[in-house]
Amino acid sequence: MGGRFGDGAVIPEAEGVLFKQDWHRRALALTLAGGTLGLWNLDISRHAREKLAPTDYARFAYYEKWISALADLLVETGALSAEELATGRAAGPATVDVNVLRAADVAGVLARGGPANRDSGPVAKFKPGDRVQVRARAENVTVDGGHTRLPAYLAGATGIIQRHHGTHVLPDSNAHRLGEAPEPLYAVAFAAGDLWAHPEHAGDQVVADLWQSYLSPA
Amino acid sequence: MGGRFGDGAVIPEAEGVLFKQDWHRRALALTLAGGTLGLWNLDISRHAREKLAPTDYARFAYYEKWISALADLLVETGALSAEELATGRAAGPATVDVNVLRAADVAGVLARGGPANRDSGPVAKFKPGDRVQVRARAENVTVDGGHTRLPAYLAGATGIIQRHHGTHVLPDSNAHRLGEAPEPLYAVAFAAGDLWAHPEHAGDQVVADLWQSYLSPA
Amino acid sequence: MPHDHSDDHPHALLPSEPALKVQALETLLVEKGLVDPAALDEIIDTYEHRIGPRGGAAVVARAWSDLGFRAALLDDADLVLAGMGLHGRQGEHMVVVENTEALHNMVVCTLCSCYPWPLLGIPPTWYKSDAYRARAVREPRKVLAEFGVSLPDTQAVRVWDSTAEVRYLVLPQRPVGTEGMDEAALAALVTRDSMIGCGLVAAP
Amino acid sequence: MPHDHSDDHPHALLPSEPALKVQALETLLVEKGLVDPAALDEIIDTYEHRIGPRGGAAVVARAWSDLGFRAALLDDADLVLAGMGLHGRQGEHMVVVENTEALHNMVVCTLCSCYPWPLLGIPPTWYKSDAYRARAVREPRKVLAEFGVSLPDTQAVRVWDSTAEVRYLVLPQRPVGTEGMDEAALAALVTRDSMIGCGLVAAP
Repeated sequence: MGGRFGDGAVIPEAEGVLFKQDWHRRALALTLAGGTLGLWNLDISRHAREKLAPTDYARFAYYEKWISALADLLVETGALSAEELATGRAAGPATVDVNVLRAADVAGVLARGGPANRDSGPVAKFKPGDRVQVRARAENVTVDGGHTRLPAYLAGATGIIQRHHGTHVLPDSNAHRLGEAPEPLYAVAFAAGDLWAHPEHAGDQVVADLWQSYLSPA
Repeated sequence: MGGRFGDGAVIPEAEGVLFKQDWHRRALALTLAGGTLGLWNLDISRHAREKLAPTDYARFAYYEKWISALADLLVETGALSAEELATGRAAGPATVDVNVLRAADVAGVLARGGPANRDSGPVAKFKPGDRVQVRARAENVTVDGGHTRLPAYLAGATGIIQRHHGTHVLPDSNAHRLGEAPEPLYAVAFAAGDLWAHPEHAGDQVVADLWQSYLSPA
Repeated sequence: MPHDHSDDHPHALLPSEPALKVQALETLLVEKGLVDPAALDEIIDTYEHRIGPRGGAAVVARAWSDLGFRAALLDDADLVLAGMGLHGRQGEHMVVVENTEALHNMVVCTLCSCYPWPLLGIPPTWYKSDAYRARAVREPRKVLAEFGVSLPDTQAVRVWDSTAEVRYLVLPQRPVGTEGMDEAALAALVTRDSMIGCGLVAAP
Repeated sequence: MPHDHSDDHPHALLPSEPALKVQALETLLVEKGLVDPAALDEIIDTYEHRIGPRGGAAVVARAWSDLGFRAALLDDADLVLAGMGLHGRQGEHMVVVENTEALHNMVVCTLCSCYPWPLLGIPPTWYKSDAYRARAVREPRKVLAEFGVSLPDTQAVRVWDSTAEVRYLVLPQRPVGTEGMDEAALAALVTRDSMIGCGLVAAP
């Protein structure tokens, strides 16, 4: 969606506004609690939102995407059956092996988070200052139609390595349960004039975090 | 939208099905009649549909896009006022200078159509068999966010000139009332393997009609 | 809802129900004298009863029957079709592409819904659908399978994306077992989908 | 409607009204023993009352007040923030980027809505909107204008698109006229938007 035309104004919002509707609270909490069951990882859950039909992705409210993707994942992993979703009645206790988040553990789980860096992986091929070219198509090269974190607006662009973040889990693999496949991750800087036909300002830049396999020397 | 993932199956339809709802008929006829008023050209009307908000473009039915874009164009050109749209009542006869299509002229107008070829324009730089590279971004290079007929999935790709169609009006200019700016138009063939990470078949191709200014020698 | 930009457009002033939207606009345009209701009826009648895929089918049947016609059609379709009265709006620049044992042609418009109206009439719902527009260029064989068409590996698929004002008609392969048939009988075999490249013409 | 693919997804079995959808799912998950309602309340309470932009503001105020802290923060934010208890979910890998006279930083996530939760809480509606996601990378200055921010031509804009698990916090420029203020007073000046790069910190 980065770079898309036709969207309207950005509407600022006061700092105290957190949830506009009560169901937003529940959707957030349910999604976070669902994420701790141990049935999927963060990349799988992002992909589940992206896999919503394009028309649903466009028309659903933010937390509606979350809750819909959550329902899809619960059925996909066998935690719920389609019948249970359709009837709204549990056919019995869950039969999948899960960790159920308890109130007393919430603070610890949130504080721990889920670091994505790993100790080992391929050797870094690039260093800050190197010129790199991004893969020509923003597609998952392993799984047809699969998850990728390469934004379409950067496909084929040339940039400069700005920072080496260390070695991070590759979402293109992890979202499909194909292993973490950690790789060097870099912040790559692109000149606005190399990305857009009508850049606002010659000196402006976009920086994105890109995995080593998305890049080749330029 | 070409190449997008996540859309469902294509549902075949019997040959006799023309209009699924009565308002589809009226929307088609109104749009065609509106197009003969002389207030806009075909490229302007295509751009009006594309300029619908992305969420509207995604959720509107096909003829709903047509009718909404028609309403926008009528107000934009002064044929109708916003007040008239809002109230549904004409404030008086139209004050713009138009050609009103009469029933007796329909057959002739449809048979004549609106050819897009022109006698003169820049010299053709390419001939069948030449390798060309498509512009890196599917953006209008003259008007920020303007109309273009370069599909995003072909941006940056390399193909082979298949056929020279002659000299055709350039939509990127004509859609913005900047003149017809006719240019050589070519059918350009791309190997499926150069467009997609997971092509179905090595020998398959996509051919698109692209204007000379979209292309550079490769 | 994500922030919705539609409020900035005049069309948002119309009723939101599409049927009412059309009706409101038609009423206004007729009142303003910008549209003649009889012309609307005439347009509808034209595409409901006079212009449709039987026009294209007659062209295909003649191309199968007459080698000279076929050669002329493939060489300069505009000239040939104008002579048959099968030219006009959304078919001003026609190219006919021929299916062979080695090559299957298929037509799409990924940017909107461009289609050869004088030969095939108004496009079917699926041709205008997001699914067809998105998938025909990337996975034509999967799309063809949804039409019940399976092509051998030895036959390449060439998908024509109608990005300009050129319109494409597919000349399907003539089925075996039709040697003795006349043009009218052959035309009856030719389906609309086969002229878009989403079907094959079956033997009778 | 264009053909709608949503029927293929299990979520289409839930009520279509979002509030009912959430309620149905919560009821089911609790009945199945997969979710503890008290844990849901605890999560909500955490983000409504304990984790929010005042965390980030305290960090900014200290960085303005203490040059050693500032240097350490810019060098290794994870180490510094973990020491302050401002680390965790959606902030496991933090990078702090500093605004200067020559450079203004701004943060977006074009792919979803990645945001430094331990420092800023849950993202505002606009940060998650299509409009911000689409436009921040292409026309950041027009977006800034909608926040009332206008930057000189001599100041470049660098937009950080949060495409991986690294989260960015903007260290805004300290306003003039705040020399005598202590950390608590400074923190009160720091707005959430300024730490996303969509606002400037105004002098008191």
